[in-house]
Order: sequence, then C-alpha cells, then structure tokens
Amino acid sequence: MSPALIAALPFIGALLPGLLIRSGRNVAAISCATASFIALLGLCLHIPAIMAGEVVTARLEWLPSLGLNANFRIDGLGLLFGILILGIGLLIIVYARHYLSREDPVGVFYTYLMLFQGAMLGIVLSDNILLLLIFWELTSLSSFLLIGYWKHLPEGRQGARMALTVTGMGGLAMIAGMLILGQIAGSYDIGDILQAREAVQASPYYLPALLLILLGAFTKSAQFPFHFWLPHAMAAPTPVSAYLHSATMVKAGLFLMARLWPVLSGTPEWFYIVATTGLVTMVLGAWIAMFRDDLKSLLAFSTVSHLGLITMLLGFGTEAAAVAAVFHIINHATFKAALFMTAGIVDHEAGTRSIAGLGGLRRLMPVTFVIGTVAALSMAGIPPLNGFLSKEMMLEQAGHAVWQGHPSLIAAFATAGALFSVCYSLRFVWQVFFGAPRNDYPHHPHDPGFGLWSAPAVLVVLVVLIGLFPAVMAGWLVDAAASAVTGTAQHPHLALWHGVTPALMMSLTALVGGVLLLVLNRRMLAIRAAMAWPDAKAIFDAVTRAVTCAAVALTDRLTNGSMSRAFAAFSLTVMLCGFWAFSTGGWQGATRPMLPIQPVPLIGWAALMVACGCMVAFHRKRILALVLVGIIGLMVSVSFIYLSAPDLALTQISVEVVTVVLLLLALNFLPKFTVLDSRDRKRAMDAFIATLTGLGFGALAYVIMRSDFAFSPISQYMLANSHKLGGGDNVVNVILVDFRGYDTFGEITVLGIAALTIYALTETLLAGASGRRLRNWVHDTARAGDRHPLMLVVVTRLVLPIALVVGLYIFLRGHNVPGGGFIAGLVVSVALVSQYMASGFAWAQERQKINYHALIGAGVIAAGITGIGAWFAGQPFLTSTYGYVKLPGLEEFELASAMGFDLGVFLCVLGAVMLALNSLSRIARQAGGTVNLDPMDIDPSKEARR
Amino acid sequence: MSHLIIAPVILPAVIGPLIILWMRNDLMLQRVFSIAGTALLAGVAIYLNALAMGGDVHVYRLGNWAAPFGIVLMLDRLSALMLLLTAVLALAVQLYAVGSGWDRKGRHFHALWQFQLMGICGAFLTGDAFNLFVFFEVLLIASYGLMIHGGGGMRLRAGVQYIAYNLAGSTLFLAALGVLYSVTGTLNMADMALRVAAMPAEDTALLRTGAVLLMLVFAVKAALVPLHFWLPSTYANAPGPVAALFAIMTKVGVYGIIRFFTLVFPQDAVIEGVVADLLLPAALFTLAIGQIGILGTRHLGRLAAFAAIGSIGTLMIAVAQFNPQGTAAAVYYMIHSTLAAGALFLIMDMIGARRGDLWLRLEQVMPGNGLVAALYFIAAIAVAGMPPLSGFIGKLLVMQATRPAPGMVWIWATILITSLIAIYALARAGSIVFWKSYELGPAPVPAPPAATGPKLEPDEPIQDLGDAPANWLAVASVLLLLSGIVALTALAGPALRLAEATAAQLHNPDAYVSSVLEAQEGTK
Amino acid sequence: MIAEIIVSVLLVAGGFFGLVGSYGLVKLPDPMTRLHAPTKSATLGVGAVLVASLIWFPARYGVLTWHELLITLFLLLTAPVTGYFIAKAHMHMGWSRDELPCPAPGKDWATFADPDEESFVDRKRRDQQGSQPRI
Amino acid sequence: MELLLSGAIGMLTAAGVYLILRLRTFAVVLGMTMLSYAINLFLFATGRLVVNAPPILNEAGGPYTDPLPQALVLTAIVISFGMTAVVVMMALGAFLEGGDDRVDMPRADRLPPAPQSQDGDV
Amino acid sequence: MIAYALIFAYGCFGMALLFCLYRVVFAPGLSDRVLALDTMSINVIALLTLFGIDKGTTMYFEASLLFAMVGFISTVAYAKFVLRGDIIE
Amino acid sequence: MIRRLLPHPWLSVTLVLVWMALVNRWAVGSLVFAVIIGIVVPLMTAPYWPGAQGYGKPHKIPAYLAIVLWDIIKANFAVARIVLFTPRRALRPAWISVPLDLRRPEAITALAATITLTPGTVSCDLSEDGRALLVHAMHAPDPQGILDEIKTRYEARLKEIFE
Ligand code: NA
Ligand code: NA
Repeated sequence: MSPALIAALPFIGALLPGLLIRSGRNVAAISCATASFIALLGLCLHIPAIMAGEVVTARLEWLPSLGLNANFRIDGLGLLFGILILGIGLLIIVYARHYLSREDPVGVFYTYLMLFQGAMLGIVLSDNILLLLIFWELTSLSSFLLIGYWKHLPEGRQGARMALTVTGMGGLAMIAGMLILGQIAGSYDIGDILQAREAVQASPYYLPALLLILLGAFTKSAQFPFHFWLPHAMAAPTPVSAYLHSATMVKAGLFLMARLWPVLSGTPEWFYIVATTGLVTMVLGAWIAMFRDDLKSLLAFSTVSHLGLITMLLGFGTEAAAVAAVFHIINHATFKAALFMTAGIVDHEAGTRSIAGLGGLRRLMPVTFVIGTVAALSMAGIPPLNGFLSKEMMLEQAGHAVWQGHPSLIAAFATAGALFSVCYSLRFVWQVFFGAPRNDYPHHPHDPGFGLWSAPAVLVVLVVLIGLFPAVMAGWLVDAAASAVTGTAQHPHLALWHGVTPALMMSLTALVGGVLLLVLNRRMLAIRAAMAWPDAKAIFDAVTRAVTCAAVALTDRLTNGSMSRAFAAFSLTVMLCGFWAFSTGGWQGATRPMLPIQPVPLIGWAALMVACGCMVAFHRKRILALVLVGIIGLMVSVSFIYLSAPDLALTQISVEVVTVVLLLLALNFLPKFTVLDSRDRKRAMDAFIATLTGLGFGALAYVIMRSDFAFSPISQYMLANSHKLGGGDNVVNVILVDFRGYDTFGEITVLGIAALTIYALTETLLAGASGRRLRNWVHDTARAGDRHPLMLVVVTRLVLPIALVVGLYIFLRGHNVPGGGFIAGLVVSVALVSQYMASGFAWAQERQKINYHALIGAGVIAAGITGIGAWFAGQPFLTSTYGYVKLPGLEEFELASAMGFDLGVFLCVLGAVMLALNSLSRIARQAGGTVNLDPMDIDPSKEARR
Repeated sequence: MSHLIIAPVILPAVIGPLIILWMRNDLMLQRVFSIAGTALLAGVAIYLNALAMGGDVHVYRLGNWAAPFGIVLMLDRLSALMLLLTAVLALAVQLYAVGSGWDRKGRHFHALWQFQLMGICGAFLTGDAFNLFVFFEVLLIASYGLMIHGGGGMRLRAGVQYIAYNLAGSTLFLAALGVLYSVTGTLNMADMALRVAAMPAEDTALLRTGAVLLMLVFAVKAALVPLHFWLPSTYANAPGPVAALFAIMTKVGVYGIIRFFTLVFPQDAVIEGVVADLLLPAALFTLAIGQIGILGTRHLGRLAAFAAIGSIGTLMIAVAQFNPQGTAAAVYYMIHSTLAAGALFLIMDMIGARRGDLWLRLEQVMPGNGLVAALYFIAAIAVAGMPPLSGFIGKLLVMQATRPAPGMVWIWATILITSLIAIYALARAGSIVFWKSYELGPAPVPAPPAATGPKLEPDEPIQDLGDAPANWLAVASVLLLLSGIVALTALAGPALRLAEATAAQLHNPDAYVSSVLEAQEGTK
Repeated sequence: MIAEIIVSVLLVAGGFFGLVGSYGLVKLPDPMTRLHAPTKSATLGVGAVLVASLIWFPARYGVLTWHELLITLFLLLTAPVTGYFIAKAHMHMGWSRDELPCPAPGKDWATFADPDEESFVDRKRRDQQGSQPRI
Repeated sequence: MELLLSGAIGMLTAAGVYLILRLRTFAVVLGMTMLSYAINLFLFATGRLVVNAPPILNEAGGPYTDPLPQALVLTAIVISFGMTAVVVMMALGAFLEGGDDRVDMPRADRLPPAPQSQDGDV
Repeated sequence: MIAYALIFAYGCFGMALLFCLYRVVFAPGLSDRVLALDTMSINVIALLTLFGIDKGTTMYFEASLLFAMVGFISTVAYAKFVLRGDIIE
Repeated sequence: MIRRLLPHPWLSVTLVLVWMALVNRWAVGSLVFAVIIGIVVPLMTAPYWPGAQGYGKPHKIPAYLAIVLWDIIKANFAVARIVLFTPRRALRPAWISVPLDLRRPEAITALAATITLTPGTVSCDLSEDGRALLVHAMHAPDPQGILDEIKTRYEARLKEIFE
C-alpha cells in the first residue's frame, strides 16, 4: 500500500462518523477502527522491505517550485511510530467507545480523533519537511479540538488554548527553522536533507535553524520550560490523554529530533541544548509528579519526565544513546498509555481521580489493579518489565556522558530522576490500590466491562512480553528504527541481564531511594507545600492576559473611531511622504514665465481668500458657511473663465448651486450651529496640520505651474484632431464625449449610483426609527408664513420655460461652444428646482410624472447603446461617427453620434439630481409638510380662498 | 480585438439599469437577473483568463482611438485573474445575500451590486490612469450604497466616515494624477511608462512626488498603516455580505500598486527608495496592527476587519519585494486572502444572525452551533495561515520570497509572531462563541427567523417571497468560498505556476507597453 | 466712432452705477435701506455694460449678438424677486409685526400671516416671557 | 498669477483640511467641498495658465490652452458632486437615526454594552 | 477711448466687488450677506462682459447667462431657507 | 384647439425670440426650430401655469415699458444721489402699505417688480388676503406722495393692460 494512501486513510476515516452519523455509536467506532486497521495493515505489509533496509517512498508533486511536495517515506523510524500511532490508536478507539457517556457527541469525537491520527501519521511518514510542518500544525489544531472536547469545562477550553498557543508557537518557529534548513540543504525532501550533514553543520545558519527547530520540538514534547501545557491538557477525556499525551503527539517532538538526528546532532550546540534540556525536564517532571494528587496530573508530569529522558538520550548524540531513546519510546508508549487508561477506568468507576480520595481499590477492582500495577512497575523500572530495560540503557548512557568536564554530573541527575520515578510509580500503585477500602468514593467502584479494560490489558501484556523477550518482541523494530535514526545499520543487543554494571547500581540506588521517599511521602508533601513554586499556568495566564490587555489597549487607542485622527494621520502622511519624495528628486527650477497679475483678478483672488478665511472663522454658523460656499464657488468659476476654461466655469457654478440647495435641504433637519467641542490645543494642532497641508499643496501647484512638461502632452493630438476626427470645435467637449467618452460613461454611472443610494437610504430612513422621529418633528427655527409667494410663482412661470430653452441650447451647442449634456442637465435641474421652490415639490410632482429612476436608467442605457452601437459597425465600444444632415427647407446641421451619448449624460444628470432632491423633500414631507393644492398660497384672483 | 474584453464592464452596466428600469419592485426578478448576470460575468472571466493565458497582452481601444490619446482596456494575466476572483467572490456572496435575506432589507441592493461589479471590473481592466480613477469612484460610490444598505444609526455613521475618508483619498488620487500628467503629459499607463523611463534625472522631483502620492492613494484603498483607520468600523458595520464583497476592494488598492510599480515605475533610478523605504515598513506595521487587532477587539465583525488588515500586511510584504518571486507569492496570497476574508465575514454574519449581536461575551447558546463552528474553524485556519490550507502555503511563499531580502529577520519575525497572536486570538474568540456558551446550558430550539428589514413604501411594494429565505443557500455560499480555498490548496502547484507566469509578465513590462502602443491598426 | 463714444459712455455709466450700488451696500445704515442700492443700481450698471457690449460687437467686429439683451432682460426679470425675498427674510428675522403698517383691519402681512408660524422677533419675546422653547 | 492661484489652492486646502478635522458632519462636508474646489483648481493648473485661449477651435487657429486637464476636472467635478450628495444624505441619515451629528464613532461601536466578562476565564 | 472706459469700468466693478466683500465679512445679519452675494454675482457678470469686450470674444456669454440664473436661484434658496427652513416644500 | 396648442401665446412668442437670440442666427431653419420650441416648451410647462387668461389691452404694454425704463434710469440717479450725498442721519426710510386694486397674480407681480425697479422703493410683502402690498421706501419724507404715484402711474396702467 502506498505510503500516501496510508497517510490518507485516517482522514478518510475522519469523514465516516459524519457520514454515518445516524447509524449510531458502534458504527462510528467500527468505521474508524476499520480505517485505522487497514492503515496499520498497509504499514505492516512494508515490514519485510524495511527490514531489508529499504525505504519505501511515494512522491506526489504538489508545489514543486516551493519545494513543498507530498512525498512520503516509510523507514524504520516511520514504521515504529506508525505502528505506535495506529496500534495504540486502535486500542483507543475501542476504549473510547466504552468510555464516553451517552451525552457526549461521539461522532464528533471520532472525527477529531481520526483527524489527529491522520496528522500524526502524516508527520511520521512525511518525506518533506514542509509537508511535515503541515501535519505538525494539524496535530496542534486537532489536539486543540480534542482537549476542548468537553466544551462546558472551563479547564478544557483553557487547556486547549494553552496547548494550541504553546505548540503553535513552536510550530511557527519551526517554519522558519525548516525554511532555513531546507535552504542550506538545497532541498526540503528529508531524503536529501539527511545527506547534507556537513553542509548544514558548517553553515552559519546552523545555530538559528537548530534553535528554531528545537523550539518546535521542545514545545510539542513538553520540554522545560514549555512543559506546563501538558498537565493542563489533562482536561481532555482520558482516551485523548492516553493517546495524545502519552503515546503520540508529545512524541512528535522526539520524532523530529530523531528524524533530523543525522543532520543536526553531534555538535556541542546540540549536546548542550538538547541533553541539558532533557535532563532538566526529566528531573523536574519527576520531582513534580511525586506530589501530584490528581492521577492524570501525576501521569502527565511523569510523561514530561520520560520525554525529558528520551530527549536527553537523543541529545547525547551517540548511536547507543539513540538506540536507547528509540527503545524507550516504545516502552513508554506501552506502559504510559496503559496507565492513562487505568486512571481513566478509576475515574470512570470511582468518580474521582484524586489520590487523596482513593485507596483500597485492590479488592474492588482486581483486574484494574493488575493492569495498573504492572504498568506502574514498568514505569518505575522494575525488572523484568520493559521499562527496566530502557531505563537501564539510559543510565548507562548517562554514565558515559560528560557535561562541561564533569564526568558524573549527568549520571547523578539521571539517577535522581529515576529515583523520583520509582517514588511516584510506587505511590500510584500504593495509594490507589492498597490500603483499606473506603466508603466515601463518589461512585461505588467495581471493575468495568471487558470493553474498557481490554485495551490496557493488551498493552500490559506487551509490557511484560517485551520485558521478558526484548529481542524477539521489539528487537527487530528497534533495529530498524535505530538504523533509521542514526543512518547506519544498528543491531543492539537487547537483554534483561547485562551483568553487574554501573547502570545496575544506579538503578538499585534509585529503587531503594524511591521506596524510602515513598515512606517519607507525607513529610515530603509538607516540605513541598512549604516551598513556593511559581505556578506555570498562572504565569502563562498572566502573560496571555497581559498580551491581550496590551492588544486591547493598543487597538482601542489606535482605532478609537476618531475621524479627526484618521484625517490628521492621512494629511501628515501625505505631506511627509510627498515632501520626502520631492526633496529627494531633481527639479530644474522655474522654467515658465509668470503670467502678469491684473488688478481685477487680484480682487477676485482677495475675495476668494477672504471667503476661505471667513469660512474657517464662521463655519459654526452653518447657513453663513453655505453663503460663503456660494462666494467661493462664484470666484472659482470666474477664475476658470479668466484662465480659459469656460466649460469648467459653467459646470462649477451650476454644480455649486445644486450642492448648496442640497445642503440647505439637509440643513433644515440638522442643527443650525456647530457646537464647539474641541479644545484650544486640538484646534491649534488642527490649524497647524491644515496650514502645513495647504502650504504643501500650494507649493506643489506652484512648482507645477512654473515647470514645463517634460514631454509634449497628448492633448496636442486632441487639439489637432478634434474637428477633423471628432467633429466638434469645443475640444473639451469632444474629449468628454469622444476621446475619453468611456470616462464620461463611468462618471454618469457614478451620478446615477449616487442618486440610487440616496433614494435607497431615504426609503430605509422613512421606514425605520427616523421615520417615526420625523413624523413627530418639531422645527427648530421660527417659520414665516407664505410658503409659496405669489411673485416667485409668477416669475417662475416665465423663468422655467426660458431656462429649459437655454438648457436645450447649451445641450445642442455643446459640441462646438461651451456647454454639453452635462451642463444642460444641470441647467434644467436648476430650472426645475426653481419651480419646486416656487410651488412646492408635491404640487409640481403631481403635474410632472417623470420617474427619475427611469431617467437615470434610460440615461445610462442611452449612453451605453450609443457605445454598443459601434459594435454593429465592427468598431470598438463608443466609437463615434458624425455627419452633417440637411433637412429640406433648413440649413444643414451637424449630427454626431456622440450626441446620443451626450443625451445619455443629460438624462442621467437630470435624473440623478432630481432623484436626490426628491428624496430629501420626501423626508421633509414626512416631517409634517402638507401637500398644497394651489400653486401659490395667496391668490387674490380666487375670491373663494381666505 | 475581442469585444468580450469590455464585457465585464458592460454586462453589469446594462443589468444594473435594467433592474432599475423594469424590476424595481420585483425582488424575485431582481435576484434572478442579478445572479444570472454575475454568473455570466464569471463565465466571461473564465473566457478572458483562457485568452490571457496565452501570454499576450490584449488591448481594447475604446472609441477606436489610438493608444495614448484614447482610453484602452488592457487584458493581461493579472487583470484576467482579478476579474475571475471578483466574479467568483461576488457570485458566492450574492448567493449568501439572497439566502440570508439581506438583499431585501433595503432598496436597490442588486442594482448597486451590479454597479459595484462594474466599478471593480473596470478598475482591473483599464490601461489608463485617469480612467482608473473614474472606475475607482464607480466602485466606491456603489460601495457606499451597499455599505449603508439596511440603515441603522451606527452603520450610517460608519458610512459617513467611510465616505469622508475615501473622498479624501479620491482627492489625493486626482492630485497624484495631476502631478503625473504635469510631468509626463500623458495618462495612458504604457505611454507613461515609456516617458518615465526616458525622464531626465534633473526632472524627477515631480515625478517622484506623483508616484508616491499615487502609492498613498492605493495604500488608502488597501488600508495600509497609517491609512487604515477607515477600515475597521466600515467593515464591522457593513452588512455581512457587503463586507465579504469588500474583501476584493482592498485588493483593488494592492492591484494598483502592483500595476503601477511594475509597469510605470519599475524600480529604477527615478523611483529608487520609494518602495523599500516606505512600502515595506508600512506593510510590516500593517501586518502587526492587523493581527494585534484580532486579539485586541471585542467584536467579531471588527475581528474579521482586523484580519483583513493583517492579510493586507502579509500581501504587501510580498508585493514590496518587487521581484518575480515576491509578486508570484503576492498573487497567490491575494487569491487566498480574498476568499478567506470573504468567508470569514459571511460566517460572522451567520453568527450575528443566530446570536443577535457579535460581541465577544457570554451569550445564549446559538442554534446551529455545530455547523457554524465548523465553518468558523475552517475559515479561522485559513485566515490565521495555519496548515493545511492555502493561507499556510501563501505564508510559506511569502517567507520564501523574502528570504534574500535585506530585512529578512524582521519580516520573518513579524510574520511568525503575529501569526501566533492571530492563532491565539481566533482560538479565543472561537472558544468564547462556540464553547463557553455551553456553560449556560443546551441550545434553544431554533426560532423562526425574525421579520426581515423594514417595511417599504406602500406605493411601491416589493413582492414578498413568502417564506423565510432559504438558509441552505447561505451555508452553500460559504462552503463555495471555503471549497475555493481548499481547491487553491490542493491545486497549489498549478495555481502557483499561474501566479509565476503572471509575475513574469508583470516584470517584463516591455511587452505590455509595445502591445499597447503598437496596436494602431484601424486608428481614426 | 459714434459707436465707440456710445459704448464708452455706457461703460462709464455702467461702472459708475455698479459702484454706487455696491457702495450703498456698505454705506447705508440699515438692512432695509441697503436693499435698495443693489436692486437698482447694480442692475442698471450691469445692464449698461451689457448694452455696451451689445453695441460694441456689431460695431467693432460686425457680428450682432443678442445674448447680452437676454441677460439684461433676465436680470430685470429676476431682480425684483430677489429683492422681495431678501426683504421678506429681513422682515422675518428683524421686524415685529407691530412695527409695520397694518394692511387692513384684522389682516396681517403674509410673512406673519400663518398663526402657526411666528417670526424670530415674536419668538424671542415669547421665550423671554418664560415659556418653553420649541425644539 | 501662478502665485495667486497656488495661494488660492493652498488656502482652500488649508481651510478644507481644518474643517475636515472638526468633529461634526456638517463641518466635514463643508471641508470636503472646499477640498474639492482646491483639487479642481489644482488639476486644472496642471495644464498651465493661459488667459483668453479657451480650447474652442476658431479660424485663427489658436493659441489654445491644454484642454485635457479641463476635461479631467469636469469629470472630477461631477463625481465629487455625486459623492457630496451622498455624504450629505448619509450625514442627515446618521443624525436622524443617532440623534447627534458627531463624526466620531461612539464607544458603543468598539465596546460591548455590558461590562466585559473575565478575559482569562474562557 | 474705449480702452480708458474699459479700465474705468473694470475699476468700478472691481471696487464694487470689494464693497460686497466687505459686507459679506461685516454684516449684522444673514440677509445682508445674501444680498451682498447676489450683488457680487451681478458685478461678476458685468466684469465678464467687460472681459468679453476687452478680448473681443463672445465666448463667455453662456457663463454670464448661467451666473444670472444661478445667482437668482441661490438667492431665493438662501432666503427661503431663512423664511421656512424647507426650501422645497 | 389653438388654446390647447398654445396655452400661453405670449410665452410662445417670448420663447421664439429667446431661441433666436440664443442661436443668434436669423435663418429660416432656426426659426422653424424656434417655433417648434415655442410650441413644445409651453406645452411641457403648461401644467405649472394653470388657468390661462388673456390680456385686456396688450397694446399698452410698450408704453408702460417705456415709462418704467425711464423711471429706472431716473431711479438710479436718485438712488445714486442718496447713496453718495445724503448723510445717514438725514435718511427717512418708511414702510408704506399700498392697497391693491389689481387681482391677477401676473398684474400684481408686474406692479411689485415695477416698484422695486423704480425710485427708492422696494416691494416687500403682500398682505395675507393679497389686497395690499408692503413697500419700503428708502428715503420718503412724503410717503403719501409715493403711494399716490404708485397707484396712478403704475397700478392704473397695469389694470388696463391686464384686466
Ligand atoms: Na437682483
Ligand atoms: Na440675481
């Protein structure tokens, strides 16, 4: 079976519970077990080849240019871990089926579990470190889900987040480390990397890569000082703990160190970092485990300790130590998984995991007692169990190791670790199973059904068998794995008895000392209680809380919803960047002569400047500010005329009046005065920013106006061809409707959308809370009588038609003289506004049932059709044509297809402006405006009224 | 010259007005037409991708005017890709808008939606600097309309801020274009590229100013720090589907930077330092502030918004390399982050619809928790850049591309540390929303969905569709986006090849320039 | 030559009246009297200039344009309305109804007419008498 | 003349920016209007200043000022009008809905209405 | 001669503009300012006409016409706002 | 029929003239177009001008216009004198209530416009029954004289023209 398929099987299995969700718990368990079993079978089929020293690979191109490929390999190490993962996984599936209660969503559990299994299997079968990274992080994610499985438990959620954070941190560091490593090795494929030892260790990036990768491995394998997350992960259901936190996930770090052992190990850096960390972790974990009251916590710290042990062995960098490490990985997995399951059974049956509340279970739960005792003795390193074998090997290696010239330092500490280990193992057995039975267990304990104890039983049988027949039971696997780890063929002699060696003496010391410590346990507990230990969880919580608070504070302060700050940042950024860019470039100085200043333009300029000043000074009087807008608009328009831009002047002035009308309509409902709510300091600061921006922008304009074009502008072509090719003399208009008609198409769309937005908003406002508020509206200003004065009505009757005629004129002539569809649309809008002001919107609207929506739509479509029309002539969108038409009896006049486009512009502008006004006046009508029946309030010709 | 090149602009530009003209009051018809239009747009985009795949740059001369004088549309790999991305995102999100009933909480949703697409597609297609401004405005004004869809005080105020800030941005855009025109005398991007390349060294001050101002304009749209202030409140207050569509809007800014700084201002003596000194630090700060914001906010909508900012940071780090490798990474990451941000906003909207609000605090257990939690989990993985989804691959690509860069240590450290923050923050948010509430007890029986939106004017009634909107459609649309992410992951090889081809084309602008300026046949 | 003289005279007169109209805006003591100056003088001033232009173009360039006439007529048409409105606004803001002559017994001027509405001055008085201000 | 125009552009910009930095929507809208005047003049000025040479073709054949910036300004004016109309309407809507016309987002946009539960205990 | 007349008229209307400006800045009430703005627009029309005569062009006529229209409408709008609040009711 | 086609004949004439003045080309083609405009535009705006009425003696309009034009010129000199030479203190502003005999809105408007454009007076408001016009005089040592002049010089003539 292809390694890729083996790695994929658990993921397929993860889908099954979801698909079979209605079939019940057994089906879910069986389907997952089947998937695991098939994968295990597939793996085992490769055993002969691996024993023959082959490496089974499968290569799938995924992202070749990055070097990320779905390459899988099965060698001895992968085989060892694969068997552990799948084998213990199978047992866990069986165990969990019986362990989880009726209320727990089992399908979800199995899905998570299979996801995890797949991720884990992926790690050990990857032949590409980037692929390995992916599976690595997947184990973090799936374990997050598993630890938090009991959502209602706060410890579960916190433990899950802690595990994710710590292991995630390591994983992220590993990303960097792996990228560096792959870069040095020239490939991300493990097969290639394993060949690159010299290159890697000679590289200046060796140490950073090593540190980063080890950070990943240490966090995952709960090495000091990252060991603290593991006990908190115990909030997970016990099957999870047994699987993740003894047999598999925490071994991922060890796996990685073993996997990269040929490349990374053997240097002093490796030795001091890895071996020291492992040693410290081993001793510390064991020390803490001695005092834990919670069974699972005790086992968790024991796991930490054993992981430290294995890490230390790997850190020694010798082949024999590596063999010992591999062997202990197997042994630890068997006895620790069994112990966790035992603890789970005790918890399940007795209702508590607290050692203080237990004791005397030997008679009540004999099967559990046997299983637990055998496993615990193995953990303590009591012969003839498998734990003894590998511990012995460890002690021997420790005896050989020299730390900074001290030959026995490591040996002493290792012995101490083993001593503590004996103590807590025996304590586990003694204080749970021995002693008198109690009568205050939360549940009445008895042995569980076969389903629950079968899985640990299988493991315990292995514990015994490996201990008795190490060479037969595990030798081949250790050979294969150790060969893979060291890169050279290993055939260690695994045996129970090696004679009286220093290791045996150390072992004996540990045994005796351990028993002694157990006897003194109560006193030890008192000493332990008296010592102030920093609580790792409290530190972690404090750190995360501090980081969170800092993030909250920073985010809140920075993005506090202040528009003014956003604008200030905007202005300053623009000014500083602009100034920097300009000052670092070259400027030749002014090359264009100045236009002479005439007195009248000077007066106009003064008017503009004064109006701006007044605007700043008086802006809080809003109506006055609008009058000032009128002056500014007037002056800007005049300057456009003076500077040869009549079209601009026409547009600017008509837009200005429509804008003012809109603002007045809105101001009717807004406060008429702006409250002063900024302090002097803020105003001074704002004034500074504003002045700076004004100076910068003005200076930029000045520089531009005094510089020549570096190249001839494209507008020369437009001037030359406007008449010939565009059929119009007003070049600006020809540009708008022809050269750059597409811009104009977009522009009228903008206007149309603006009107639609306004309309939609009005609808929403009228239907919502604002609508109710408006119905009860009380005007905040005194209102005069005579809404529709006679004189205005009468004059408008003349002005409106005249303005319409003027609009038509401007529209038709725009191609050749200032004007065009846009200005015409505005003129007609302004004319209609005057009609509305004279007799009211409702009255006028009743007499003119133009749908402004339709006008906008028709405008855009007219413009679009004019553009699309060109397609039928085989020309691109918006290609125009023109000709001179001569109607009989009339002189000829020009007809350009661009005029159809201009008509679209006209309709769209008219529709948009009127729809916007319509919306505002609907708001006003909601606010108690009545609909007038007559065009004027006072009409003396109607004697009937008043 | 295929007329289909302009179809992504014309199609929505016709459907929008048609909806206004003939289907104003019939929501069902609007939905059918609008979705069909978007689907058609996606089809056109696929065709255009096939067209661009050949490696040629296709030119469409509007009004049949020759290149620097008239406006041209340009179809190259990048623009084709962006069109497709837009269409796919829009289609999925539109389905969500229909499924969740958002589209009937106010008027003209579908018309505005079409105009929004018109603006975005126009911006991606144009080869003219000023025309880019025009289509920016089209897409912006449509986005204003969509942003305040449904109304409400907070949303309107956020809308005012959004408009005001973008008006300032538009003003800056005009200033930048003015400066560039005042030096180069042209608006056509390819022509401008030629003229910039020929610019004498003593004349570069204005040119540099124009280039930097233009970069700031795009930085505003892309929400680069310190021009990002507009984004959180806008996205958090926008209707869910609109915020999801806005995932492409920040990319328009990124697109602008890529386009202009590969085509018009490739890194040479004239523009030297602009990118290295400004863009990269800004990108790093953006990444940091975005990811810190994910942790620092107490509102899920803002969380998604900060995630969007953070993703822009990562993206801009890649862009700021301005080499083919970096650009390829950017293109890949851009696709990923658009889909991921879109999905995240939709999921937040689902949470909001079920819980009533989006505050990160203890709430009633919500109905349909498991499904939404699963969707959230996947989206969070994608957003945080965790394996195995495309976010991780994208991040790897970005890191790989920045490895030879001078500030590599800073870049990597920022990327990795902020990733950790994001992971923690997303896990925290998820566990509060989906897990913690179980302390309160079991989920309530799903209530029938509340009345959707305000009643409309009696004289123009929108046809009510009877039953509550089909929620499966909403879920399906999220799944569509997530499956896009999965596809991007699984097909990372081909996707990256496409991105590399795109980057290669971008970094060889001569072909682009010559195809624009030489396509003179049939000139008036 | 005659045309030139006429045009010059018109220009000088226009300038003069335009200036006087705006000077009145500055010099006259109260808003109501200030209203008089521009409504007439400025209108005539600009009118004279427009007529000058109307004469000047055919005389100088041989092209007759009627545009100026249109503008003049438009200004004359609208000036009374703007004056009327500004006066009404001023009455509303600055005058109380009892300071004005009564149009007829029991009748009021239109600006003050609607019983529901009130002028700023009335309102200020009412507010001073202590009743609640309207929001 | 160039000096005057750039002075005017600077003044309009400064006034506009100052008003935009105020805390009420109406002032911001006014500032936007001022800023759009400034940018219109600026964009127009990129065609350089010429008196009495509008780009309307005549028999004399010129001289003409640069027509292109004028066309651009025309487009810009229209667009900014549309934008202004929308922002005015939106400001009005925000006032009607929210009861005040402040620009800044209130605290309720960022912070939940009720006191925050313990962050760590989740 | 015409040149001197033009200069005189320019001067007069320029001065007139300044007077209007004074009244805009220093005014007791809004109606005065509206009046000043209205007068300003009239003066501007005059100046434009003078400019046309000066340069011999009729190109600026449309602008003058539009200024007249716009001046009228905006004055009425301001006044109506003062009178009624709602200018279109 | 004619009534329906030309609801306001004088308006149509005005518009024809306006169009001709605008295009500034006195050719047949323009005239045809002007006539079309003269018919179409009033039809479009007719709803806003309901209750069309004829005029009493339209032939008296030119004479009236001449009087008014003359008075405008006079008024300007008068106002100029007051503005330039009358000291602020010597000004005697006055409000005058002018009772109206006119009833048609067009007539009243014409009168009000005349008053505004002529010597030292501005029409300010209408009474609520529309039967009196409020006039402000800038300098009116003799308000009754002004009132009489308005009544006889303008109102009487307008009454003839309109009613
Ligand atoms: Na007037
Ligand atoms: Na006027």
